[in-house]
Amino acid sequence: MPQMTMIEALRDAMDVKLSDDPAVVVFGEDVGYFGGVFRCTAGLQAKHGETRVFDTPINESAIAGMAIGMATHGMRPCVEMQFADYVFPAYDQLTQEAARMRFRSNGQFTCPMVVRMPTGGGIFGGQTHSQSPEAIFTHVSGLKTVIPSTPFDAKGLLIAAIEDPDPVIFLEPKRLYNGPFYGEHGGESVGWASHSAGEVPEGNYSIPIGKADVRREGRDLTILAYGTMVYVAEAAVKEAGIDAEIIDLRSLVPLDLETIRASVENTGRCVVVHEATRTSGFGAELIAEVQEACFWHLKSPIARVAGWDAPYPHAAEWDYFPGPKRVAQALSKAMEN
Amino acid sequence: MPQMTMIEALRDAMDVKLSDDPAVVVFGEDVGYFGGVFRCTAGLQAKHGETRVFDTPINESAIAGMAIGMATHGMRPCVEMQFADYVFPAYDQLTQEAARMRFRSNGQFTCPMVVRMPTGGGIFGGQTHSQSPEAIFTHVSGLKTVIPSTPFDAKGLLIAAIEDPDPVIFLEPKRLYNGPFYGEHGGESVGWASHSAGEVPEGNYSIPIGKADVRREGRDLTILAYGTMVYVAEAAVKEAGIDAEIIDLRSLVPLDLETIRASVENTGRCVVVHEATRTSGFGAELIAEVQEACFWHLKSPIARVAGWDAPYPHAAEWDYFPGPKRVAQALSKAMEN
Amino acid sequence: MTKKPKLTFPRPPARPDEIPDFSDVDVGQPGAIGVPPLDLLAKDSRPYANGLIRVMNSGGKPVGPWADLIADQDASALRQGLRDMLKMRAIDKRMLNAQRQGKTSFYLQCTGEEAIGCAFQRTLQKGDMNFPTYRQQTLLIAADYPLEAMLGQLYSNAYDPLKGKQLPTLHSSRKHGFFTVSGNLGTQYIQAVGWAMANALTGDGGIAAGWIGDGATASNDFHSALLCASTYQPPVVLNIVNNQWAISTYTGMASGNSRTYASRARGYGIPALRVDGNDYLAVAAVSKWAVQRARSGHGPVAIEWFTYRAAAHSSSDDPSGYRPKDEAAAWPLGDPVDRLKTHLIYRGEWSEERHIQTEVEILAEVTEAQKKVEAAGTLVNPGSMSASLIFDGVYAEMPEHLRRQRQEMGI
Amino acid sequence: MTKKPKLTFPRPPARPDEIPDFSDVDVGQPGAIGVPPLDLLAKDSRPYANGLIRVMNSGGKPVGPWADLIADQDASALRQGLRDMLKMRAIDKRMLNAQRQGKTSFYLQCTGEEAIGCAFQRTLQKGDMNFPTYRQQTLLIAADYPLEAMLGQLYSNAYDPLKGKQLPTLHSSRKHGFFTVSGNLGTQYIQAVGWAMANALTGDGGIAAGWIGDGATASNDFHSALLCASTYQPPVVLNIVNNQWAISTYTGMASGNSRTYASRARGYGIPALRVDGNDYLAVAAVSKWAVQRARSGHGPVAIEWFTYRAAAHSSSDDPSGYRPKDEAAAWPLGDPVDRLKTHLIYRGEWSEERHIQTEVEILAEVTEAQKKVEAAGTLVNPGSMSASLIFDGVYAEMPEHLRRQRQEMGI
Ligand SMILES: Cc1ncc(C[n+]2csc(CCOP(=O)(O)OP(=O)(O)O)c2C)c(N)n1
Ligand SMILES: Cc1ncc(C[n+]2csc(CCOP(=O)(O)OP(=O)(O)O)c2C)c(N)n1
Ligand SMILES: [Mg+2]
Ligand SMILES: [Mg+2]
Repeated sequence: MPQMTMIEALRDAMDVKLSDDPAVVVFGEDVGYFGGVFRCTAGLQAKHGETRVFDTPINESAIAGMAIGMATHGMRPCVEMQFADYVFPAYDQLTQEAARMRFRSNGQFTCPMVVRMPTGGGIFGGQTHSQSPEAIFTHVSGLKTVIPSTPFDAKGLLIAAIEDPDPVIFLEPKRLYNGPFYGEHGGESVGWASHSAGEVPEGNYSIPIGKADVRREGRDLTILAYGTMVYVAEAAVKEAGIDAEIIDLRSLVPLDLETIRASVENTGRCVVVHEATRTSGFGAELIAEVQEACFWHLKSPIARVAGWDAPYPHAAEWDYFPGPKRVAQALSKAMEN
Repeated sequence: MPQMTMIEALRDAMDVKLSDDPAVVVFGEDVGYFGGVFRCTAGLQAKHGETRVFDTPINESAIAGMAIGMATHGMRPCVEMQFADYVFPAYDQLTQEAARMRFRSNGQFTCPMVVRMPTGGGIFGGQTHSQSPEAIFTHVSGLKTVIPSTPFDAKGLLIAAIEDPDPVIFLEPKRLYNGPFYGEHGGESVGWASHSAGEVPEGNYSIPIGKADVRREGRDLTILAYGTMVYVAEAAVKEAGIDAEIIDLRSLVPLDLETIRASVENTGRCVVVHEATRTSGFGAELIAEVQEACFWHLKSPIARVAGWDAPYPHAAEWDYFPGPKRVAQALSKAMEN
Repeated sequence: MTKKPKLTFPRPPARPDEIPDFSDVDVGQPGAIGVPPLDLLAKDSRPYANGLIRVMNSGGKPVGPWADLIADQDASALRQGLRDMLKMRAIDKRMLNAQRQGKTSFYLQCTGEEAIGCAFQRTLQKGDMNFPTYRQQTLLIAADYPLEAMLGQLYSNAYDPLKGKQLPTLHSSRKHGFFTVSGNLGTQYIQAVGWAMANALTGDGGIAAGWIGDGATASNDFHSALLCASTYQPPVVLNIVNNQWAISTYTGMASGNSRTYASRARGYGIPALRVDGNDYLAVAAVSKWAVQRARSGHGPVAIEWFTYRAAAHSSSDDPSGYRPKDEAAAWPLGDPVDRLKTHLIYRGEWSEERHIQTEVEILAEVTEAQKKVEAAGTLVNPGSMSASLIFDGVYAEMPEHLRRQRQEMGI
Repeated sequence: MTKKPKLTFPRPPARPDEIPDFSDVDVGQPGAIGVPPLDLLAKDSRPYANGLIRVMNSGGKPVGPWADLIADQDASALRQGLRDMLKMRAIDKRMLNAQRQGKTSFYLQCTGEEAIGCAFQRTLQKGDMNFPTYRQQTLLIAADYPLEAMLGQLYSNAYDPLKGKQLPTLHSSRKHGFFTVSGNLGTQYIQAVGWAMANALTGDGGIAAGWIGDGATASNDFHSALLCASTYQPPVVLNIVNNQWAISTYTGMASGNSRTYASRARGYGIPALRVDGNDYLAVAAVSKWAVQRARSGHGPVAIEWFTYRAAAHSSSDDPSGYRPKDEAAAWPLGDPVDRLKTHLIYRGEWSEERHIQTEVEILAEVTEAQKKVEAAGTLVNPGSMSASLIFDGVYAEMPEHLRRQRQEMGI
């Protein structure tokens, strides 16, 4: 099976869909000729032509608005926001328009579109190239929010997202583009080439949106994570020496509550991890759901480890990033009771 | 003491600050000559002049952006978004700019400004005149988010917000503009004139941002609510016949966790109520904090009653609105264990 | 020449207690402006963008080259136009009344602006798509949208094609080329551009028409629409309905120092025209030209329809608080119904008697439909909308959490 | 003339393996365009917005009325300008190097655009405020911003006035009239308008200057800035730096069918001028005119500075992937340093020798400062930024939840 980085896997997903379905178009800032600042669309314009893969002016709400016009017409746009930090001008179009089309027109107009964006920190990008805005999308009914953590999942989920009849926010943990990241800034960098999840089948396959993946089975505690934090959780589990179950959510909305519930009922303990700022982050939603679903099984409070409630600070990035040490501490503390 | 509606109380707060402080300016769509579609600024332009109170073009990000320019210069703009549903185009300016100025300039530029907006449903406004977007602001560090439930609080909090050195999102529950609303669509409408909280002192007074108000003392259960839901909670408590403590949060960020903790430690039960859609709503944050702070005191799972995860449906508004019946059910259920 | 910097605050020509004053409005002369070639460039469109294209003179006689462009329109087509406008007016009258009686929560008239949507729509083909605002119900009327559907939505009852999910007046009918109206101003404008791009990419032969009010030209989406239309050159007609007011705010707040909205569009490199929107013949002629231009691959075009919002902004609004009561009557370009009527009479194809008779007939038709539709329920007498519909259509397939919530609701 | 609607996709004049081609760029003639009155109106600004204001001819001789406007600038002021530009160039050189050595995470040059910020800044007064992008470091240089502060931020060390909170290159210095640069394109443009409104409302005598790149003119805030400036007429100079590229995207993507960015601004009713940004004298002259206009109460003005981004977009970018390697050399308007040098030599106030000597001196000054600042830490050798600073300055007063988080961090 071919070995791919996450960038290659995403590109392959778009390539497959561009080849499969003439309704698919790909566009965004620097996405066409150049192939994207992270190279996710490199070669696609040369292969599929300028009418299928093209550049746009620097206006994120225009990108979203054009995509909505095309999607309601019947096409399947898959657009890129250069960084998740730049999606905010498009927030109105995405949440008040794309998300609402089907409902407000009683099904006359629907909006099958994907909005890809690199998310998360750890690349010394400062406050405007590091943010994780998933929670402002998970709050919005009508949107699905997806975030892969492996090349295999990235391709399968992106194909599923493009084929989905509804708008999908597709977050790409940029720290995982080239390899897994275990949260140690100074640590050795490993590429996807030497990781089993870097094996990516050719052609069309998809991973259903809404199914979590149990990345590690364990009996003592359940860790809920997604994106980069899945690896940080793995590192923390090693560090703390606790037999934790790690669930990679993959899809935040819809959420695979069944998998979560089964695990927490079993372990009785739960730690939630994300990189976004803590207050009103998606971790809050997870805790709310878990405590409601599993209250009588809980042996200790559900803990969350998250980005501090501050802008991503350029120089203090590694004090900000919720690394394995902080997660390990939370694990140990959760085991105290 | 004068008796005021919430509209009059808000107007009075702006009037006081416009008189007090030459740096204060008030602007927004239809805010100047006409005095706002909800009349909150009626008469202020005539009294203070066009350079202090003025109309704007219909562009919410421009309103926010101009306010930021003025605030960083040293003025204290208090601007209106005509409906909270129309704040989304300004989301980028508010969250990436206003909220970040102080931090990113290391204190050289600061942003004392207030963004007022009518929020919530119950006026047959359909999906674009009814939304409650507080959670997309509470997630953003650097912003404060405030929501009064009485004329007295509205004036005191708005003055505090205008005097605050940082940007404040000021949500005004439009269903409370003219009187308390207990959640029964068909119910008798009561005005503020006959309610004790309609008594509003003249002149300058303020209510500290970050202090909750215990609206009803009780021993069996704690209800966390804000805005319109405070009254719905009151009605539900009557309906369920439970001795619940009702806490009106008033400020979501910063949150008065001490008051909440003291209450829940006492009652051992907690129900969280809001009108915004459930998933990733501010209720999730409340539950996350309460279960962490009070885990060992909890006798039953923390419940939340919230808007369904759907757009506000025009005709089915009263099936959507989390009314006293739904809240009462949650109270009773919480008492079962 | 040196002075201190001071802000300007655009003001309307008159406030409530003043005398209406449109002396600054230069209405030009009917027939004075020519018909440009279909492949008109922005740089050559200055006279069209800064002038005002008019066809009928005060006696109802069509004059000039734009009149020639639609000389083939026979009287029956124009009588149809008149009937469309009268139907709209009858609906506005009846439904405002219904709102006053508490039978619906909200209503919004388009009085004075009827010619624009009515004449434009009749130039479109099946498959073309309008991206309207709440004030373009005329597009539906002229697309022969069933009265039951329109009124049904206004009453949110069983006749409502949207099943009560959306506000009255925010209609949607894909079949009638009427995109689902948003409550958020401006958003549809860039969507129209995206749709037109899909027209070009799929080669389906259709075009798109964006609609926006003068006030909403201030929105960001106005900018992004003009920008992307200029860049990609899709087949889109970008309509700006300048009715002088945005709720209580005078149009000067959005136009600032620009001469016209058309000239603002021209700055984006899009050819633009400015047209008397109360002149049915001018609207018909320019619409025909613009739609043909877009369809035949000459790219986007912008049209400023110059008109006046004669009624209140909506049923929630009372304009006596911000403008003179009699301002509409002072509008120098008259009333679209009166003017088309005058033209048809001038042409010997209509009479005062037929007009009155037609008004009566149409009002009867609307009233009858209204009675029928009201029988299915109004706000004072609600029909039975199913609460479970709240969870339908949020997604194509209902996800687990919505299923749980529906169960919690007990249905 | 009928064809099927097809989309256009603007393309640069040449791609990597092609020969640079600026034959479509009409550079006009130095001295050909006059100096308008300070109270120039938008409608009268067409020749300025569509033309190109130039002062120096190829021999370095200043010609025409704009030259006369700054005839009072003595040679020492111009030598200062040259030194400013050389200093910027030395910093760019040293710091790109430092980035390549891993001493800082990110760097961004402004090569080829030095004249614009350097000459503009020298026309401002204390109290005026620039709202720059990341590519206007020249404004700081010409405001005599201390090298230690600038380099300190690039290294995020103890010299950093922002204490490591913000990215290198996103500077901020209120004292030097340099607003905190945002990473989000465009946002500063409407803020500049707001600041200028505050200038007018408080009567403090200051003005604001907004800055934006050609690519970012596509942003919504460009629109809202022009709109609000047109409506309220505050004392603001709206600068557009058209350097032909936005990362890999050619300027045609943002300009679409508009002739110039200046003409787009003119569509908003704002008088606009287009200027050779590589001609220090042209920049100095037009800046002087524009700043005086704004300060003396004649309202906003927009200036398109026509230039070329000679370097990569940033240290993360390699332009050989999207444009010919030698495109910069083919730019018809030359290099700003060369041209000012030529002028000073023409004037008998400079020589090749002095130039080389000055370059050496300035490089030495920068290198020395760099060594000093590097001693306080770089990315490979980090200084000790306190982690607790994360919680400082999120709010004026630290709220309880941040205090708890700081405790949790264990500091
Ligand atoms: C984004 C947004 N902001 C504000 C509003 C509130 N609003 C509704 S209609 C209106 C005035 C619109 O005026 P105009 O565009 O001229 O259209 P007209 O009503 O005259 O047809 C306003 C401000 C809104 N619906 N959406
Ligand atoms: C809102 C937003 N979208 C996208 C980006 C990513 N980005 C950074 S610089 C840039 C190109 C800007 O080009 P231009 O405005 O011409 O300025 P220049 O770099 O040429 O000086 C882009 C797309 C951003 N910073 N902000
Ligand atoms: Mg209007
Ligand atoms: Mg550029």
